[in-house]
Amino acid sequence: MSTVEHLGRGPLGREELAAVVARDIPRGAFVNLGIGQPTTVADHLPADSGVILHTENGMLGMGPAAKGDEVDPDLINAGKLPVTELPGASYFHHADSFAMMRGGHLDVCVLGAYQVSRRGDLANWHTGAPDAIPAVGGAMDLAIGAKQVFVMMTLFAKDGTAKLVPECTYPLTGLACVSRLYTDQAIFHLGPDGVTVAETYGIGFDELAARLEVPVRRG
Amino acid sequence: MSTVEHLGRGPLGREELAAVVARDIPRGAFVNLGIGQPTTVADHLPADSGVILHTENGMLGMGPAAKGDEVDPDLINAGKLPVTELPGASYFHHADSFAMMRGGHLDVCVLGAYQVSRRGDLANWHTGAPDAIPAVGGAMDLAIGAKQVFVMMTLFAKDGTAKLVPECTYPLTGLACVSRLYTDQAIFHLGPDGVTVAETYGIGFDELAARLEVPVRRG
Amino acid sequence: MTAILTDPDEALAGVEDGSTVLIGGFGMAGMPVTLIDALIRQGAKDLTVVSNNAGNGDTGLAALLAAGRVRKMICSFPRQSDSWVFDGLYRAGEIELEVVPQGTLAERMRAAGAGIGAFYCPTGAGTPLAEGKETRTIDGRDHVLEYPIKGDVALIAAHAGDRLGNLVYRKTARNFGPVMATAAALTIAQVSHVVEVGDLDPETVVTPCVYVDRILDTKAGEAA
Amino acid sequence: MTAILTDPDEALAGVEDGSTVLIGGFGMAGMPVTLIDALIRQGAKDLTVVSNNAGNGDTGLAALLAAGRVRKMICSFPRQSDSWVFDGLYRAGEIELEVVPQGTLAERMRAAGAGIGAFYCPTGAGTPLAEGKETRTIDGRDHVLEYPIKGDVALIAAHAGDRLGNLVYRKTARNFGPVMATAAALTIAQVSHVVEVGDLDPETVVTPCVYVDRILDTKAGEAA
Repeated sequence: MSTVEHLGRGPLGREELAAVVARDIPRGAFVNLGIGQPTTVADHLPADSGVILHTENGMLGMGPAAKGDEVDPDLINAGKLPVTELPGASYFHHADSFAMMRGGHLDVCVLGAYQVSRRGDLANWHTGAPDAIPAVGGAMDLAIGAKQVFVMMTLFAKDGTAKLVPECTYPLTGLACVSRLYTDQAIFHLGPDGVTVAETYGIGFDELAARLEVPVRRG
Repeated sequence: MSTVEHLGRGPLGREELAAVVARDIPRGAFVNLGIGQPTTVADHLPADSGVILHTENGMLGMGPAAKGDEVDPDLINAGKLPVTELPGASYFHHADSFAMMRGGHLDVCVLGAYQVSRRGDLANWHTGAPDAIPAVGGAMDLAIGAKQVFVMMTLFAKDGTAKLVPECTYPLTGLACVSRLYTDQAIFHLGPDGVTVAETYGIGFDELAARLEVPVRRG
Repeated sequence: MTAILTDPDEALAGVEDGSTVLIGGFGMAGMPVTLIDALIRQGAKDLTVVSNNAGNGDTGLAALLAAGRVRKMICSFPRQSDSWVFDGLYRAGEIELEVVPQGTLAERMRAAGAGIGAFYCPTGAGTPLAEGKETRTIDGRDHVLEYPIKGDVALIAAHAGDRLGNLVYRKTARNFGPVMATAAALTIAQVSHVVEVGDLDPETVVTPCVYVDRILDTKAGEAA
Repeated sequence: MTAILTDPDEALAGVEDGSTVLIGGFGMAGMPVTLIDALIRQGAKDLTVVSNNAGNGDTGLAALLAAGRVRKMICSFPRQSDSWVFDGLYRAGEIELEVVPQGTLAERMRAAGAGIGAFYCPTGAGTPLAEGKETRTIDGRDHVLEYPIKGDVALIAAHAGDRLGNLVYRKTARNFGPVMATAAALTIAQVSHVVEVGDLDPETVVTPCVYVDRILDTKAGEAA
């Protein structure tokens, strides 16, 4: 296998990135989509994907965002936004919900990140700023719980530094937990053997590798 | 308070003993009745006692034994005998059922015993015979779980030795867990200060004390 | 035996200064707002409050915080767009904060209710939230030793409850309620629909009556 | 995704020698008799079986034991009036036995399903069943450190299941099924009533479909 270079185009837009993540979720998988950008992945799952969504506030079989009359204050997602219920759904309390996550029963969890390290460490809960009020929510539970953790983020911060780093400098959410990293410029697979580049978008492998401090291999 | 001596009568019969235990269960209490003789306590609870029975195989609000058409193979007690369901009952799985017990939510558990020690140690699961196959069931969970553990047994073994002992010689079920001991000849309250005799049946306090190796006090 | 009450103030009677109070809800779903308002009136202070968040806007838990009655918050996610009351108290050093991962928060209360003395949990291992905690490698994976969180009081909201105290919830409003009910010495539930004993299907009861000490019938309060 | 099968032998396909098999049921309530019979035909040997009892009479689990396929039993109560098959094997030294208090048995499987590495449990502290186990005094009370029991396979029985794999149980037949379903890599449920997706009320599902890999439709088998 080799890296697929999508050239003659720019980096992935936010919706395009969500579509690429959706494409890689196996049919029939049980999936938790984190708050924010990961939530948009749901909009790109094919109607017949058979994917079943978990929301850690106590539901399996979550449907799309609720609109108009569908809005029910008792039916919200982890981002506290109103959602809907699909046939075959089930509800459970928080201890059971996180048992489902922590116990490794979900196939994929998709999260955002500030930084991901070469060995798959994740930093996504705290900027480390001295005056920041720490708030973790379910981030640490999700990071270590699912069989596979996908992260989606922009590859470079606004200051141009890569967010795929040799070692995270932000406070950690979980160790060696990220298996795939989806960014606007490239898709990385992380594992014990290091980082491989599965695809690039609007940039070639060599240029990408040159811009990273983390050694990467062709996929 | 002093020991109530019921003289001019013999020791309590099995049904009488069950009635005395039933008398001492507070109104509205949540109660688990162990397999065997403790089960018969239910028959002596007043109709308006408000006592709610727990069976550790996953039910709160257990009713009397099922008869005739009431028998349902899916509705049994911990002794695997068919029982009935009362209004306000609920079902739960084994982990939740034993969480309810272990977490100290039940007011009283009534158990049988081979031996009870002066400090409330309980031996009721194993005779210690070298060829016996060990089998504990829920005995250890029940022994340490309820707010109060009542034991009912005959006070003396067939060989005449008392089953209220300085130290249990049979393998232990739980340490310092028995709060009250109901026997055919006397009712004992056990606590950090030792053993007091609340009532005697067909025997006076002094004669009883003389027949025991455990020091007892008037109640 | 469960008391069925219609007066919120009566429902909160006896909560003592220094209590640990578990407060249900995730967002507004399952939030026992009537009971929180009654707790504010009740006046207990020096409280430790355990809840997923640390209050929103100026009402409910935020109002309890603003009234200066909370010494410490134990929660997973205090910082929100509208958590200005907590934020102000925290930055002023006027409130303690213990941040606990959301699943560990639930599991620690479950342990309290289930009589588990402590448990080894993989969540948070190697992160700042594990600092100072005992850790152990089990089956090649790092775990953090976590202790139960037991409440003196739990305030929860349920959809329906019968007069024995059995409760059912509605959709994701179930969240922390069933766990907190098991973890507190005194569990008080505000219930929208109080029904007769026998009206709830025994197969569907989520919180068995043994866990519920007082029910506040919120519909009866409205009618009065 | 859950497979809905009508052939018991197909339901048991792939169980390997040396597997740990969790078998539900308490007494005959919730006992997956059709699956046990299929496991006997399937032929896997050197099994560790985790179940509350160790077989009754000459059928079901007792027949599996009699066929010499079980290396070790982990259970709370092997000795019963009609457990002669187990008794004979045990006295002949032909089977290992680990006796676990009933609630600890359930909690150890719950821990396996919930990703808990180990837990301190007061049950059995100071008794022969705690011998050789790590103990710790927490809040003045002795606790025993207990580790998860994880299954390669769980065989359970449920009342109804939908085609996604959601399960509900009936009365005290619920017992170990929901816990075992969470604790095994491969969960196989025999179900009396297979219904369409959407036929089960989401509030009443006891085992969410994520825990169920295969459903054996026992009614369909009867009709065939």
